[in-house]
Amino acid sequence: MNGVPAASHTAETVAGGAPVLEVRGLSKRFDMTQALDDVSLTLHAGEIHALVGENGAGKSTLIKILTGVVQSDAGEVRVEGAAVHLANAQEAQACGVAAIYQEPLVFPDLDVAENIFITHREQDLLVNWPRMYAQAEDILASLGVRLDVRASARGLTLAAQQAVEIAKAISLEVKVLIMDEPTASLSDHEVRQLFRVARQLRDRGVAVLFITHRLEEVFEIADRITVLRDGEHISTRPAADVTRDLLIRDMVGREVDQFYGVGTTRTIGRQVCRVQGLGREGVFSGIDFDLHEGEVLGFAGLVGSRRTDVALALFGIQPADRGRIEIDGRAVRITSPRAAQQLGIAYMTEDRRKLGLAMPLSIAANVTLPVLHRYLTRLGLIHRPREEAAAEGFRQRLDIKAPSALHLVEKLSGGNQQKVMFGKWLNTRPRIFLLDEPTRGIDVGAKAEVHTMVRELAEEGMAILCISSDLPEVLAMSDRILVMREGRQMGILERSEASQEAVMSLATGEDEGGGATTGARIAEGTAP
Amino acid sequence: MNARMDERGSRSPNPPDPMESSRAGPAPAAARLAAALGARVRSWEGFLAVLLLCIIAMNALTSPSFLTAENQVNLFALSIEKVIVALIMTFVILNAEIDLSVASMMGLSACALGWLVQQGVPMPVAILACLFIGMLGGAFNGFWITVVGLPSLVVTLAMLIGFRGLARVLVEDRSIKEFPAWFEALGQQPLVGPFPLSLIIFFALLVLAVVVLRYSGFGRQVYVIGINLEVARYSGINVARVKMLLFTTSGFLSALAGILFAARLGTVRGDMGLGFELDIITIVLLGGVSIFGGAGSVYGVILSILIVLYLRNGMSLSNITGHLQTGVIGVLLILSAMIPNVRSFLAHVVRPGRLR
Amino acid sequence: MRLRAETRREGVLLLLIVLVLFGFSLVIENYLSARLFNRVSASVAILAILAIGQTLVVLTRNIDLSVGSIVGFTAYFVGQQLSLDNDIHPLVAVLMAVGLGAALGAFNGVLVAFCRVPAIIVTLGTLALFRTILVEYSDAQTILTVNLPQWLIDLPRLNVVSYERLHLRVVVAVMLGVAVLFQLLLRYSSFGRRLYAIGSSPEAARNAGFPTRRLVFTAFVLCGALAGLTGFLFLARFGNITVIAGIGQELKSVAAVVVGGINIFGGSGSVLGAVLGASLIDLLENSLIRSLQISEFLRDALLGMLILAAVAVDSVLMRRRRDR
Amino acid sequence: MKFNKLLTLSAVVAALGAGPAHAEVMAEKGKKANLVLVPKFIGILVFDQAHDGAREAHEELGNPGTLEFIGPTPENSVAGQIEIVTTATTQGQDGVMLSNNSGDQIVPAAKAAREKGLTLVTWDSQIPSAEGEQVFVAQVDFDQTGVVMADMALSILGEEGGDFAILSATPDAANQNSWNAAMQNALQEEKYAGLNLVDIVYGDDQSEKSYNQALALIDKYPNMKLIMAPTTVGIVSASKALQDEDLCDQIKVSGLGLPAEMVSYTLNGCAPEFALWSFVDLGYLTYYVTYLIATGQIEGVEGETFNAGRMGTYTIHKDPTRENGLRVLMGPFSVYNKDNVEADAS
Repeated sequence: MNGVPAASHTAETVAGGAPVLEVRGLSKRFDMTQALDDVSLTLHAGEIHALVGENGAGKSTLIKILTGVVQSDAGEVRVEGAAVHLANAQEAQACGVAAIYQEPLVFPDLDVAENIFITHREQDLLVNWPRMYAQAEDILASLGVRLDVRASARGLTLAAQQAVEIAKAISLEVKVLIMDEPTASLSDHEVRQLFRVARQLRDRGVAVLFITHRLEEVFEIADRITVLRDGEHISTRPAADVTRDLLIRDMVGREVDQFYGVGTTRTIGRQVCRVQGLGREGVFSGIDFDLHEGEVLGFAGLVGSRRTDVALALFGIQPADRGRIEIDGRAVRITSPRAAQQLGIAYMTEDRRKLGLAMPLSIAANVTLPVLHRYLTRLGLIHRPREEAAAEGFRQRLDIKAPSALHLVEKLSGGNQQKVMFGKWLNTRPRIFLLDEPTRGIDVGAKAEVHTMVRELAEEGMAILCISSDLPEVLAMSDRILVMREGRQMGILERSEASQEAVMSLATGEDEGGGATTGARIAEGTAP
Repeated sequence: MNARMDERGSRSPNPPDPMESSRAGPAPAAARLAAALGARVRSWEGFLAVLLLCIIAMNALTSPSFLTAENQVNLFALSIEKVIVALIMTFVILNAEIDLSVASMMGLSACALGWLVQQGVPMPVAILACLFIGMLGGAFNGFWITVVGLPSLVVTLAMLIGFRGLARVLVEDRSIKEFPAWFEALGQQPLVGPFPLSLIIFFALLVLAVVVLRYSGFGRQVYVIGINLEVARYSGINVARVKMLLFTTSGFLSALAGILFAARLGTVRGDMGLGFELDIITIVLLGGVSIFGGAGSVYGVILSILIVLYLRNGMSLSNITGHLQTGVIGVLLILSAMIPNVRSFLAHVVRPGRLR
Repeated sequence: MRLRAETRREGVLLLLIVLVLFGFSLVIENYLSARLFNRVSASVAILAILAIGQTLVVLTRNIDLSVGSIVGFTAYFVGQQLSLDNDIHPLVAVLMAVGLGAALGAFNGVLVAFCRVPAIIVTLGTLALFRTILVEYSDAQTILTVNLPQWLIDLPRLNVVSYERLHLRVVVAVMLGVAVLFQLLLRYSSFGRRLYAIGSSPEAARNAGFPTRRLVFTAFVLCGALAGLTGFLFLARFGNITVIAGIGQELKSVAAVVVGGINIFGGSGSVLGAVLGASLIDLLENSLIRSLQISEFLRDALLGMLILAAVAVDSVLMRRRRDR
Repeated sequence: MKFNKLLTLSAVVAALGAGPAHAEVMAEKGKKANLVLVPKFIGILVFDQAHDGAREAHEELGNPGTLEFIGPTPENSVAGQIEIVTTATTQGQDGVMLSNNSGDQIVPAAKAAREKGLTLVTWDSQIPSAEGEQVFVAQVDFDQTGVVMADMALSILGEEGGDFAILSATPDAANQNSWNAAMQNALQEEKYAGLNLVDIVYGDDQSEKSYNQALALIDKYPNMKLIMAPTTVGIVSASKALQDEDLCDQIKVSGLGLPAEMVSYTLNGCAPEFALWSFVDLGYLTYYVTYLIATGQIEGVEGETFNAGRMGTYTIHKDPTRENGLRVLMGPFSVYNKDNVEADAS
């Protein structure tokens, strides 16, 4: 991280062996957008090549072309020196190119072993189940992953699903493995394991193309680093030649000196919420905390620590079956989202697409959705002008980049969709705002905006509970941090005593915070 | 912050982000205008409207009696029960559910009416009782779907058999026609101008359906649930209540249609409305309502109702009946669902070359 | 011992069938007799084959509502050919039925898989279309048993194995053969496993580069072929085929599949489940019409409730097990 | 026909028809009337036979108008018939010949047609209340059908009688329901005391359903000796079921059937005796009646006598089986057994 600024922009010949994959002059246009503009890239056998860039830089398009999902307008792809035409996913696979994603696409009804082997084209006509199970066990064991190969993939954690996908790639004997933000949802321990696997693959001679937003990871794992910006190739350098500042400058095209807001001066007000012994059979138990006006309470923990489940209990989606919730000193039972809303509680989900927004509807329709009754006339009809005015207000206040409040949400970028979600819940005028991964999947610039917004809301006196897997983010934003492990509350750290090490030691249950040094990421499994 | 495509979202097969196009510079104004106009004409409703005009023109040319007021009223009256139920079916399918039991409920309500009248129950009481039976039956469906969590296809398939069975239990092999004269007159005589009561009820319900679906909060909730049930749930919408209300209303309107059917025919039998459910669903799907919920409009369904009725009427007037009619409607259903796909397929083939 | 979800579900169905058998044996005299087995098993066989075909399609997150019309069409067409020429070889007749069914299934398959029209729309359309073609083609003539070759007339009475008065009819043997074949196909062939995969996650299937369209198309062709085979057995069993033969079979086959625990949204279920589902439904129906206490008119009302109850019991039991 | 055991009912009819005497009307040929022949539904052989008869009369009478044969689909029979009658009214057809499958549900449409001046004649199956219908061309006397069915049962089962069941069409079929009722009436008589009707079940005129119902009857009533099926679909299905089960020795089938469809079962003893009338003749006679009324040659009132070509002279009488109806009674009933079935099968 403290390497010297690199001079070379074209370090093509440094790492690894022979070039496995060469991309030359690749261009792709979607309607009016030049998604890729004359991009070239070379991957060598046995290297880990990081691909970085902000959202919209063209990383996704490049991956899609390499995996045969879309076809380029111009340029060529060569695998082991031979030009190939990747017309579909199957051909890409045949060429030895495979990809794993942040949210792996597994077949939930099939078991683990089948998920590993089902894509094999050259699979025998008949399935030899015992042999398949044995092989699956072998591969997973070689990855150091313990999974029941006979269990159905439904309900596997994201990390486990990724392990399945990696095992699939290994079983296919890929030459090029693309990892698209694989760490975004993983706990630190799992990230470590993933890195170990990635290096293992590299040592076997696989070229790994590693995409991530986490710069710390780039420096830890990558042999070479390529930066894309606005669909153009900016630089490719050996990792040793790159500094953090240089990388950021390449990515954003400007100097960015800080990500997180510094300590604030807001005052903590009276207590609005108090939770005692909260629990849900078989999910979590013994949660105790209080929450004050103007306070940000961070929720930290590893995969399976059940933080989201606590939020869902407070929001009435999966009501708690034991313990006590007091709002303004009054004991309440929260059995539905509607009841939660009436108590002034809002919950912003981590999964915009599946749980958060009605994508084919307008910004206005989404913003008014939870409190539609406020926009109805006496006859139960929607008062359009009032609805639009409200949405327009949020559009301006939150700086949502859309021509109007009637713009469809599905046509917005991720960061703007995130803002629409903010608007949707702010519109309920919550006093207690539960945020679940408010910055997941949005780029650096949007992140900073979200942080500012959270700070401002707290300053206005809102009580905020923020679940985040971005440890520096939690540390920077929170007044106190509640750490969970396996459905139990491990402790609450005051701002003064909170550090990455302290949080990690609680979250992992170890005395010393294992790998908490380089911006450990800790994450939540999906809600069951 | 710059408005850029979310990398996560972009993995879905959605069309490229238009926000990116604004980044890439404004499109020529003329091109945009043309695109907007094209979208209007090429929309589902536009397509159906053109189709409808063709059918009307053809009917008018081939059959002199087609345009008579009498025929126009008749062609509605002959299928009025189906189109009334098609209105509520639109809501149900928009909500990503289905109700296969509607026709059996029509039969049950009509038979219950006959049975009650035969037992000496006064007509108004009998009518109210039948409407209540409809709500009860709908709520029964709703219970299994919302509380027990069974798929609506399964529940209403079972009740398609069950309600029909109950109707049979009530009338067995008899046919009951002891209705008061005013009731039959209501079903058979014009009430206002040339329009019988059933048509007036249909128009009223039509207006109500348009208003509710397009302009009311409830309609918004129906759409949102159809688009994404989880989003609706996480937004605090009482999904179970909306679904319950829809199925109850579906039962209620089916019962109403059954009563109107009884009034129109003056006689009830156990087989009333047998097989109507498929006709009703065909109308709704032809209207462009997505079988997966969340997309479609009442306007499309209105056009589709007109298309089906006019097509059937035109063919009847040309002495083409029976299976050929059903077959033509079937082909139309498939073709209409295919055309948008063929178009996008062609666009897909043509576009890269044109835009390069 | 840990059982697969499918196995557990099949166990539940078997239990329900035993319960039904027990219940009716209390009500109906001579219920658990060889005679009844012979009759009901032959009736179940026909529905079961249709349900197996439906299963293939439902597994891929599709549905085929046109099977009733395919059954009628093939029964009529093959019946007509056999009436015209009694010397057609039995094997040719069967192949004719299967081939015609497959062709009609292919029509559905092309529209669903390659033209991307939702299956429910396509098959709702072809349900009407195939029937229309049949009526136009048949000119309202009826196929008569008397004109059929003798081997076909004897076929329903032919036994493969007999134990005292317990007979295993050819129809039942054919059904069992088809069931075993497709159970193996679905369990052990990569084609079968990919049908599950497509239904389980179409997005993942696309991503994995499966020839999704071809697989869905094949599922429809096989479903049509099995409906064609059903049509042939229909012809053999009922002999007199009018143009309305097979009406209503589509809903019965869907009911059998649903009761058999095949997820209507694809991805899970088994052939054995479909066979058990068909058995349960047909057994209920056959038992109800044999019960002296239950009037002719009460039967359907009860059947509807019993189907609902079967699905509900299954769903509740399965949920409880999953929670554990 | 000459081989048939004829049950000519003219004596009965003559006794009933006590109206004022009219001179016999001879049909004047070549008058124009557009007529529509409506079967219960498409796809049943007997209706096509009726169509053949109507066509024969159409050509014979030299009607320059049209004869359309339009039927609904079986699954949509009621609504379809109503639609066809309504459309015929709109089209301004001159007459409709209806084999009514809609019971009294057709009445509003039929009345509307009559108001517009259409001639409405029913055949094969009547409008029960007779409202909207001018004349019903009855194939046979419906009360007599019950007696014929009872007689056949008696002749098959013998003096000692036994249990039997009826396998009918749909529970809504008006003519089958009339016949079943008539048969139950006839059974009151002393000579049928041995016959014991145990059940009425419905096969919905579907082969598969009728077949299963027949099998169920066998299991349900171990002492049953006979299945009486007053429907052409039901009778062949029941016969096939019994034959498949090798039970033809113990249980017999009878009812109404087509000789062509029944010949093998009659010869092998499964269905020793059954009855039917000629649907070709029925179509022919119906056409004559409708043509005469539609062209104003007769009015369609009680007591009118007319000549119906090759079939001879008929008179319009009050229908004794209904309160308000008029009918033309065709007859005769043909009862088939192994002696005469082959001759009519071809």
